[in-house]
Amino acid sequence: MHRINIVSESFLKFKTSKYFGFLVLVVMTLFFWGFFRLLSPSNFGTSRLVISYFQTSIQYAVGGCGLYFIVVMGLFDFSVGANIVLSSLVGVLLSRQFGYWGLIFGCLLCGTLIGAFNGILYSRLRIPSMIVTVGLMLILESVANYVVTLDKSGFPGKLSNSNILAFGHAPWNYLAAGIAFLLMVFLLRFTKTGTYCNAIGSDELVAKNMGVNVERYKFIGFVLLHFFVGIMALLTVSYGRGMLAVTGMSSMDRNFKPLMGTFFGVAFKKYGCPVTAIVLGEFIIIMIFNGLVALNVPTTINDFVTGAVLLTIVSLTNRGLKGSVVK
Amino acid sequence: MKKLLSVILVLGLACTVVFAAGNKKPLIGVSIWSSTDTLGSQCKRILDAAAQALDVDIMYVDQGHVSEKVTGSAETLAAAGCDGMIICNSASAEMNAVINTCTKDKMYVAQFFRIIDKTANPNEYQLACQSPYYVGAVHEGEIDNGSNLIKILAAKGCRKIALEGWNSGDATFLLRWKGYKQGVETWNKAHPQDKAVLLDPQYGGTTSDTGRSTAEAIINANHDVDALIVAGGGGDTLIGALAAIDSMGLKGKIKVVSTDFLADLDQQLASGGMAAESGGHYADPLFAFMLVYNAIKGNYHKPAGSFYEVLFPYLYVASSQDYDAYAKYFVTDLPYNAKELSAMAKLSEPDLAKKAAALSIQDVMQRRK
Amino acid sequence: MSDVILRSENLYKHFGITTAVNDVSLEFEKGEIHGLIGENGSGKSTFCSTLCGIYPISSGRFLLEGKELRVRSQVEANRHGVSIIVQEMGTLPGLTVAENIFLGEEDKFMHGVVKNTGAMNREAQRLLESYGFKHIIASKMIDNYSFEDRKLIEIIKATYFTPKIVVVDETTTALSQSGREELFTVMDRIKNGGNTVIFISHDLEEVIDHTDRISILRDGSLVGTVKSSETSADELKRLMVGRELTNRYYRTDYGQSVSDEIVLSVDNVSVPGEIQDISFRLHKGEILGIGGLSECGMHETGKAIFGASYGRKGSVTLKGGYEVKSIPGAIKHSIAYASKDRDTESVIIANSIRDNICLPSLADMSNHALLNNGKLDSFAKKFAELMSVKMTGIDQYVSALSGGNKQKVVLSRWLGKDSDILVLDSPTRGIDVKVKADIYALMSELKARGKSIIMISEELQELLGMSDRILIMKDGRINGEFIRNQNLGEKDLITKMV
Amino acid sequence: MDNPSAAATIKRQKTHIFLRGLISFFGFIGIVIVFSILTNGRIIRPDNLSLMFSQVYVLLIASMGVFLIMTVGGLDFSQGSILGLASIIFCWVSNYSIVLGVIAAVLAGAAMGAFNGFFHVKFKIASFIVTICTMYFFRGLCKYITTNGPVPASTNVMMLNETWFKLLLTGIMLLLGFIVWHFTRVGCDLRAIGAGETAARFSGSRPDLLKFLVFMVSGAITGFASFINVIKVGSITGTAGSQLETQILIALVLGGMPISGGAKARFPNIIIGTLTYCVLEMSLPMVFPIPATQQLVKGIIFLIVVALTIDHESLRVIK
Repeated sequence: MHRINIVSESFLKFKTSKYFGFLVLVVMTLFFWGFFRLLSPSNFGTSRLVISYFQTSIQYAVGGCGLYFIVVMGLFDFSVGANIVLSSLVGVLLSRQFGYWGLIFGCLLCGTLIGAFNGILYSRLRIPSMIVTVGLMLILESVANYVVTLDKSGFPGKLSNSNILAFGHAPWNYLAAGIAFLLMVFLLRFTKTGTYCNAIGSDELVAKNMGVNVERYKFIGFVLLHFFVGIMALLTVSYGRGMLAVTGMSSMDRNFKPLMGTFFGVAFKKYGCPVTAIVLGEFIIIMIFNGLVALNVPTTINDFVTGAVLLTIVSLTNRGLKGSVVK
Repeated sequence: MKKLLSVILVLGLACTVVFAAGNKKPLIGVSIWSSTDTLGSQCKRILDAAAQALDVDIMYVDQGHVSEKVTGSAETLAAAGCDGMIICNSASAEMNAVINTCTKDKMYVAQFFRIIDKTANPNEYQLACQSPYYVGAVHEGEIDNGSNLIKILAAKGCRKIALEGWNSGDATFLLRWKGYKQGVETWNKAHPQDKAVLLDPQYGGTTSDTGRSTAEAIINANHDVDALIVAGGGGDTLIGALAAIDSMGLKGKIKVVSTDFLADLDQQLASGGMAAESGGHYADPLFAFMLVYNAIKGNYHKPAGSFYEVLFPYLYVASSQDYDAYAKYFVTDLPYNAKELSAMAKLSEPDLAKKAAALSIQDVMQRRK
Repeated sequence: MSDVILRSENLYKHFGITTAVNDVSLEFEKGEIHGLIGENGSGKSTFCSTLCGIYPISSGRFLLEGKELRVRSQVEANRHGVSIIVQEMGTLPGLTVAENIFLGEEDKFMHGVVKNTGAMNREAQRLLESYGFKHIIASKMIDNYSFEDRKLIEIIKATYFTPKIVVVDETTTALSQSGREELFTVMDRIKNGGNTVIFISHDLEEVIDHTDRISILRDGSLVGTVKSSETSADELKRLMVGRELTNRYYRTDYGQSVSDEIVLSVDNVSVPGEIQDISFRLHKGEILGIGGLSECGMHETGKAIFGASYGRKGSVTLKGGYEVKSIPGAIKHSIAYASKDRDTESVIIANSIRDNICLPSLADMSNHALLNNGKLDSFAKKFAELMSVKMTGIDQYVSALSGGNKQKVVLSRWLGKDSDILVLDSPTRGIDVKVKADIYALMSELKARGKSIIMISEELQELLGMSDRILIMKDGRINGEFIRNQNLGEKDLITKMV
Repeated sequence: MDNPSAAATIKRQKTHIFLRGLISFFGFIGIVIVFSILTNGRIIRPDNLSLMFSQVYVLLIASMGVFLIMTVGGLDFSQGSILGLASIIFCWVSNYSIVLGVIAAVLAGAAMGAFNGFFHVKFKIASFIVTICTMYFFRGLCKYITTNGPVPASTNVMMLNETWFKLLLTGIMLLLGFIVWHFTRVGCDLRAIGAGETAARFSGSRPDLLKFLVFMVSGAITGFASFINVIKVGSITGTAGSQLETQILIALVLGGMPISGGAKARFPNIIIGTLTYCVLEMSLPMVFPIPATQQLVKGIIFLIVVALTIDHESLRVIK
């Protein structure tokens, strides 16, 4: 009897430690891996393939990290996709003159500036983030189309020159993503920003009363988000060797892949390992995609499965309390 | 802040007055999936040239091949007072609403890259025949094109062929897919001892990163494929697919064919990234444009109970030399200059069709001599 | 050791017309634990809130070490060395323990933008251990800890920077015995550090045992200050009460019998963590008062009767034999409820008076599910005017109304519904004398019309003045019952409350 | 209190509410005027109105559903996918009977809406998270079904492609919506829940039940809209209805709908909003020949209209 108590005690202790969340994530990853591995052992989940899945997933994970800052505060940003497109194109444009530096700084700087712009507009106009970013999404998308026309290289928006593609493959894409993840961990653990974003998220008014400058940190949140989006743009454009300027809100689709990772992150926040959750979450999603192809299921069903998996995970982890008001 | 925004608005609208200046020129609308992607921008380029040469006003509506937007675009153009429009629809059934709109608003219409399938959509076909405003359709022999590509691949010794499309259920893709299947059948009939297989298609969207991830998934799932068909998607899908193969170090091992020309095709062909390309079809809308233009001018009177059908040839490029020529006359330059364009506008419909059929790299070379 | 550290001079605090703090001049000495007692609404919490900048001062001033102290927020107060441990939750979920402790005070760990989290956690852990809360780990998410542990963490947050003044506001009610001991050791430590604790509690024994001096407030004004060593619980009780009953607006009738027709019977109702095994009967035309300390569970009892509390056990049965299980059911069978938390549970702040009044009665006013808006307007108008709500029109938003008028809106809503059983939780809380009088008059009238009322109140003289019968609750149970009569005094009630 | 300042604030609030009711309407009028000038009065030519309308129908009907959801403070991003899937189901059934088809589509829509509502209410997950998940969920099915080609509707469906018919259906739906909103307790209850869920609960309305129903109903409404969608389109591809949710959001916001829902939700928001949106959609291409420019201007106008019409009082904490 007493022993059992001790056991349950120590289990409880463990259950609340960050290792528990980490364990759950690893188990989930292994589960999906094993699932598809069993169904199609021949062409899924060998070490080589797993690596290639991971390579694909990291770019979305970077975006997911950025979105975490905003989503955790209860805000949202629809202009992420549009910013990816615009920043990439600016990066490509600058890379024509300045090579890698142009590419890198084009993406990161443009991304961050847009973030600042969003933040200012949000706090100045005092419009809910969801609305203001929809408007910005429309604007950024069309601006991207003008940027393309500035590209006179004959390959508008494409990284045709094969010696500027380093970030499209190992090791440089890992390096960039790795830096992003470390930065994320750093921001969350070793700066006020992470703390304050969480505080604002859990109760804006109390946080204000504790002396948190809410407006300021929401702004910072936007800037950080779009800085990470800049990194994601760098990875995406290198990965796809080019970017396509779109119209008609089609950039919206780009919002959601990173967002899935963010959902994971938010879900595992209470275990104190959001970044791991984001990275592994995106990895799981990409793995599902590849698994389906391996099973020769048309990728058209992919969205269906992704949606189902997300919904399950969210409803297992993100539940509200009874009687709590959820909008 | 609000003040500032209002100022922006006023400025924005002020500059519009320039556009808004009233005009009596004929106005032709273009309903296209996207006027900004690789293929779409090429189409826009040649259409703008034609419009300028013929002193016609031209306006674009992007409908992203979303059915309701396609039918909507026709209404938008009609409302804008277009005298005629050319459209690249996504499913044939949409043409029903489109043609009705055009008939009601006396706006001539011609399809490009598309034609209504007589057997699959008999009603739409009938409607098209009856409507005095449906001028005709310009389209490629998608099926032949499909089987041609397979022939090329098979000849290069490919036996396991993967297929990457863009959006599921797209009319053109379905035709090309049919073509590939036919090609494989004919080959297997001819060589029962070494058959070729065509995998089911996966869909890579129209952007290069999705194109790459899908291609990677395909190749990861079937490491023994020796050929990949990127059926289309405007070029970016192909770029992505090539990136995938390149990064997996399979360049040249997996032969890639596609129906979208790339800006850097020469390098790709030289480096073995690409096996062969059919394409150059961006001039297709030009002929649809000509049909409508002449219909508006009253030069063409469409045959009763039927409509004009212009078959547009694919250009095939299998070597970097071919491509250099193509690049010279089709990329840096347009296949028709202003003079030729205005001349073309005066042709009778059959001659126009001939002109279209005759278009090839050599053809342009001769004209440029 | 009798040198004054904090002094309040002629301090006033008004809420609208009500005066919560009335000309209080108090002195707190260095290194003392100063008890502050008084029954609910006597203004002790308000007094401390003005000290900590939660409410602005109406007039008068605080002098901290001779210098005037005027703060606008808790943070500012902390900077001046004044901190408060409040009744309700003051920690933020989603943050680690350490982050919570140092929220807003990270600067001492910042090197430029870099926060030395390791040092912060170590510091927090050191504090936790120095306070003797070894079972709490600084680096963990606060979500993992119980309500009580979070309170302890709050205590650290409020005291680690050795403030000159620490206000402990009814914190003990949230703590178990062991928790209380922890708190008292902390208080003693602060005292021995030459600083001052202001200790607010309802538990008189506790106050006497752990304070040096005790000040008694009544109706916002200071009754007196006594040495803890020289006083007794009974004396304190006497001082707390002993008010001449200003009963001109209460009922004056006594000894008239209530009909013994039972309209509502509550049997063994329990709500986990709130109330245990409550049973009583309500008669036709009876005003049943329920009193006690704020956390004694009386408010939850009201909710439970109305079918609003989650996980309720036991049964609430009406005359007809109907068992109340849900709010709509309760309303349908003509039970009305006015919550203590008026702004979130009674009126819909961001909505029009019209909608607020009509909402419960919509079902009655619609024939074949069709509403007649004209009817709604006239309905709302009629009852709003019956209650003489001060408004520009029924389209006005409730948010623009004063507390009293909000309560009037609530009551006119239930008048319109013509409910037979009214559960009124703190009906006159924060309401000026005039509206109070109206409400009492209304209650008497309703009683006369044979309606039954359950009045849950923290104001003793209100209970004495209005109820036919009074139930006193303590720690979630019924602890005493009194029948209306003249010589029933607040003292009798308080003995059962604390 | 009856001191003058309070009275003044009350006055101000009254006039403010009154103006807010109209400001989005002014916005609409303003946009119409500006663009009739820019297009030399082309957009207000009578023969263009029917064209204009034929783009309104689907958006208008679908917006009604989302209007209800937003009134209780929720959001729905799965609308487009619901439209697509419901359309497919209609196409299938229409080959047997069009009436059955409509019923099937409505039921399917209701089912999908109920699915959203269930997860939102039962598990207390924020509606926008749930609907983003289900957006993928339904869209996936939609694409999967259309893998081998568009799903064609029965050919007699196209016969119904008459302005008067579509106008009639939309009119009926609007009328129904208006009646339900104004002459049943639904409107009152939903506004109350949006304004203050707890208080509404204590006033006898059933937030959880109503929220669930609202999602279901809005699904059903979109299901009905899919009927008109198919009438216009004739066959359904995998992309059918993409971005409808965003169009609805933009339209409603343009119509003055407070995104946090609550008491300030007014039925005309739907009509004004969708009309404004469609006027923009129609007239921008006339004025600007290049799609990119069209969208740029659309974005700017959207932001300005919102900035001018947004109501800060009702949002204490801006999310």
